[in-house]
Amino acid sequence: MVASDREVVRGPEQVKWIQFAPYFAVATILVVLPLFLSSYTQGVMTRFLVFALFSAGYNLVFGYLGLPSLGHAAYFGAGGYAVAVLKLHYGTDLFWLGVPLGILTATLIAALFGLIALRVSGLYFLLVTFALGQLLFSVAWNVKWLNSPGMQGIAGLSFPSFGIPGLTVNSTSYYYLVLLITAFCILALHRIVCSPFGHALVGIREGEDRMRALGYNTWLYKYIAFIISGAFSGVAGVLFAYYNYMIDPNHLGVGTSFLPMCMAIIGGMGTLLGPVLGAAVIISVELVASIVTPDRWPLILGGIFVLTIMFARQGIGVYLVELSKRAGYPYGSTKG
Amino acid sequence: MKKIGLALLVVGLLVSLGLVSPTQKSFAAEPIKIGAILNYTGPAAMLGPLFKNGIVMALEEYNSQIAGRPLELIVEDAAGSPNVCLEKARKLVERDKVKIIIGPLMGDAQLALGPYLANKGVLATGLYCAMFELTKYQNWLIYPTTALGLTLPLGWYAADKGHKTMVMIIADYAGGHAFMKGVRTGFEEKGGKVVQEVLVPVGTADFGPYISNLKNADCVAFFVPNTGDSSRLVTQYKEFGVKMPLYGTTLAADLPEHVMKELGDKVVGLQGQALYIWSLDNPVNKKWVKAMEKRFGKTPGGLANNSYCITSSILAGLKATGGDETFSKLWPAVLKVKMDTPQGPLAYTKEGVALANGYIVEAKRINGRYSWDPIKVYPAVRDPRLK
Amino acid sequence: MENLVINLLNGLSYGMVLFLIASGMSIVMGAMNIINLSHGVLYMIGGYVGWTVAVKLGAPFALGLLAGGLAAGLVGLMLERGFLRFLYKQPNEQVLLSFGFVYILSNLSLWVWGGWPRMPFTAKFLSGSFEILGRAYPKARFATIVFGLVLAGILWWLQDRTRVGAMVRAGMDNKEITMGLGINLERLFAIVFFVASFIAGLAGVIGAQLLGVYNALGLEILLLALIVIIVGGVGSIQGALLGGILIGLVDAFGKALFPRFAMFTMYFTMIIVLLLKPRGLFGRKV
Amino acid sequence: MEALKVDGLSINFGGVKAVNDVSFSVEVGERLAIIGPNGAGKTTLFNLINGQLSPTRGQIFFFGEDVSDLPTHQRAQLGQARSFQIISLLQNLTVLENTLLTLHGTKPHRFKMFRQIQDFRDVFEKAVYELKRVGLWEKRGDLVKNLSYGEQRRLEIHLGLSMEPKLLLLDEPSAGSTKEESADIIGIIKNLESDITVLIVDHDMEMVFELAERIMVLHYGEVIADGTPDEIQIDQRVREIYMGVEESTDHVGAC
Repeated sequence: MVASDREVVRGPEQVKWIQFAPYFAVATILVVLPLFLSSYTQGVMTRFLVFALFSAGYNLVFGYLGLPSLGHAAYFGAGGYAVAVLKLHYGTDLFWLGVPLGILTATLIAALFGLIALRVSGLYFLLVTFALGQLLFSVAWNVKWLNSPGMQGIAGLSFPSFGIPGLTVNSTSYYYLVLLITAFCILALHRIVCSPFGHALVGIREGEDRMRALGYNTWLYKYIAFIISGAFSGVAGVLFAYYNYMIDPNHLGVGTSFLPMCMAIIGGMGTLLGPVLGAAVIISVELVASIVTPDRWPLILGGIFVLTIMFARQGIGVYLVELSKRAGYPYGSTKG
Repeated sequence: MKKIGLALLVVGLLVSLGLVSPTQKSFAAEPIKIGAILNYTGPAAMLGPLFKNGIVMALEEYNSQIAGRPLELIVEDAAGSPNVCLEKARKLVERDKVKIIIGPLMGDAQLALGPYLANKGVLATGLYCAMFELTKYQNWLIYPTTALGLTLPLGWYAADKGHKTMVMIIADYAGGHAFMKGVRTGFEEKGGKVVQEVLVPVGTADFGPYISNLKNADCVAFFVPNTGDSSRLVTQYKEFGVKMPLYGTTLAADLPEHVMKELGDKVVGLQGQALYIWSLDNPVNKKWVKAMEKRFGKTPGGLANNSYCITSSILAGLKATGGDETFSKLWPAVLKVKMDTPQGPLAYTKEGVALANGYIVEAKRINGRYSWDPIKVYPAVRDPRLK
Repeated sequence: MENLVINLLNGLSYGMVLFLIASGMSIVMGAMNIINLSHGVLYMIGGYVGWTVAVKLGAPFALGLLAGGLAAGLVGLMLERGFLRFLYKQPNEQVLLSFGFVYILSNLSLWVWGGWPRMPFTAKFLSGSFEILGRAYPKARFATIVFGLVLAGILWWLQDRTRVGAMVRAGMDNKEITMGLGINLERLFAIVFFVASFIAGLAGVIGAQLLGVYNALGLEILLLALIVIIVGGVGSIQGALLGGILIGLVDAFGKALFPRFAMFTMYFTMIIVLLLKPRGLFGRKV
Repeated sequence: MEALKVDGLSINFGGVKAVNDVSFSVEVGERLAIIGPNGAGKTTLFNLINGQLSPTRGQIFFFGEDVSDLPTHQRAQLGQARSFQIISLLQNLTVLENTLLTLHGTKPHRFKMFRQIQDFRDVFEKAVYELKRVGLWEKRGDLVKNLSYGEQRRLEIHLGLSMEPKLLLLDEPSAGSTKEESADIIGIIKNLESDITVLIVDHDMEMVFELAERIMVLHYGEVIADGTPDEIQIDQRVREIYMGVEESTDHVGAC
């Protein structure tokens, strides 16, 4: 369906270094550019990275496994809530505490919800995951312990502390921290996708019966992938809560679940970097549209969705790769 | 066709890059930037333009400049979510370098912004009263008074009418609780007793089940936000033929005259609290209503008045500092402002809470025109928690 | 006792609105495998157009009903012919595209009708209330129950007794066979989509008797429709009816008995059904 | 030794007995063909042996072990391989990827997450070997859906073999193939090592009689004859059934 995951298997042929040029260019921009930007714009880029990570992790289930989850905000929000509850009830924003706790919370919830959701597939999977996410949303809404006094959600969060005297985190350093973690996670996802495990996921997407007959315990594969994806969503949620200064029930609900799905489709699902590109598109369009026209921005965002689907159906990423191929550049083509 | 699609996408991306890059500094006098977070989409989408009219009016009275520095208004969409409001506030503070933010409307959004804006030393305001909890940050202008102070008179009024027991319908969010706590405090001060509190979610489509299950009492008081919830509640209340008298909060703002017209005779006789009505009989108001009608082509309501008064008091403070919007200078200057607004006399306490008049109004139909008529005034209402 | 009856009626009337909005969406999902997230917005457009005709222009309520249905039907038809028909069997793309239209259509109707909500409206002879067990009950709510049951009957008849219905049922079971029988699937799908959108528009006007119309309604009602579909199962009129009534009753009794947890009760019911029957009460394999 | 023993196997679909009280056993290395008219329950029987369906009644023993309750993938681990009636290769993946997935399926390291799939050299080299043997090495990068039907069929059977199964279930291996392709497939199966047990379902009688050492005839889910090809050929009931339905079999072909 989509280029890179299937073409990764290219055997022992030589890899041309020129193929990596675009990646180096993007990496350089991500590292150098923020130094020249205002703290707000650094914040926007932090937001972009967080959602790129969220979406890339989500895509393991959505693009690779082919299961349309509409409830991944549950794990994203759970990570965020772990950080927020630590701050609200225990007064600590220690990074070394928040991150493991957030990932653990997200993973456990994914492990529980996966058992329920994986009893069905296709359209029903979408509906069931939606239902589970909304359940968590209503719990966060109704349970007093999960809300700052007088409001829905938890406010007053801040950048994490590291427990090292003299080290305070500001928007610049937090950006680089998030960049580091996101890059690490995406590399990890890359390893997973290229491994026998990752290929098995694609195999299950394409033909679950056959994979079973080949000796794969397909349910277990789906379950593990679901949990891994939930864990990555949790990481993104933790990073988001520190950046966003607050977390509210909507971060567990369908509105937030919808974002990584949009990003993956727009960028190109079933590819590793598609969701990252999709995150860049959506975050920047949302931002610009609401600045340019505070009351008509939904028209622009909706228009982008429609245009993408009608003209670049496989996602902008895949579309660009194919255009560059047609133009004769080697970029993007990983075929040996 | 494909090329068009791609071209549009690429243009979109380029535009976004262009806008994200830092704004250019001009060599003329630095403008004084004022941020406003108003509702343009979401459940309260109709309110954004009304608030904006009031702000624009206040700015234009100063010819959009103070001490040679132009006044620049930057409007953001609150989209009805605390999280979005916080995002927009960060954009205003960190990108646009705004030192003054007007809005947001909803109490929970204000609480979400509280810690951040306090930390950044920004002069903040609510749009339609604000939460008392914000006074601890010492940077919030709260006009006309706190949420609790606003509805206090309604409690007094209900007790004065001889009601002994009351049922309350409360929108289940920060603002809703604060408003109804005001009614309760006033009512209990004068010996009344609240026998039931019904919490309803914001945006409840069907109040029928709640209304059918109200306990018996002498009267019912409610707060639900926005025109939509309020009008549905009033309509459905009448439909179910409940006999207990109904008192509303923030009425004139939530059910302006054109909405009353649509509600028809269902609304006539409804009494409740309001903070401003265009027909208030004072010279400042008469002049202001004329000016607003001339400028925007329609009679202003409580929302436009509210944003107008807040903005005017800030601008008066700015004038006093000679156009210096630094928080440490502007804050004390604004607190010293005393002025006559269309709503009545305005003065701030040292916590930044205004002491304005509270009005009780009744819906009337005179010569086919529906309107809110003030039937009682409680001057300079004070939140009992203030020192 | 009176309370029980009143709550029951409240649940039923709200449930009927939920049934109407969910039934069209569910049939489109089942028969065409299309997820149309803009279904809720079609409901809202129906309500607004109905209001314009019945209240603003002062025409009879029945005309408003028809106009609302037609307007939503035509917008729906445009969506299907112009966009969704290129996306058969691509559920993810359908999700994104139809959500794009949620943004676009909501914002456009904000432009046309403004942000002020429209009050509940109904036919003249249905306004006011009558007495049940000594309690007043609005006539319009009772009318909603009747409307819902009548439409349920018609839909049932359409599905079980007509040629189009038979083709739809055949299409749900086996697409290849349907095509092999020489049925023009393109036309069939366009008809089904139009009918579903038409019902959404009708639902918008019928629901406006209780709820009025406002801009956020498109998304709110979509979430409710999804809940009903999850409970009732995809692609079945019976499921949508039962799901709608169940959720309507849970909502009414939940608000009456545990008002603090109004939102939670609905989602909780949904999860319980899912745990017992992962495909909903009347679900079939899709 | 018995490779497969089926004992009193039955399954109902909504009241219809698709397979009814079937019992038989297959020796190691035996080649058994199962024939019967359409709807006789052949594919259902395969699904039961393979674990895609679970029986209403009865037991299945694989090399003496009761596998009746094992899921499909565990039976594959024990050494069952199956080619499907409708080609089940992963159409949107490449030939090489299909091969690698097949070879990794029964390996213990298939859950490994942090090593690239082509870094498992032994598996990779086996894939290269298998592809060269089946003559599709040049097309390793092509999507399976772009191969010809015959190529797909050949690849599927070959991949089944590359799992080094003890029992091979071939569901209509000749369906949709030309004469030459069928001959090709017959060649492959004939060349199998003699300790591999093979069950074939096919409508191509030429192929069945060429390959099978023993033939079992199913009719309405029941075994009505079981014997050598010569015995089956003269069996009166089999002749009756087949004369009656022969025409339609030709038309429907693969179904």
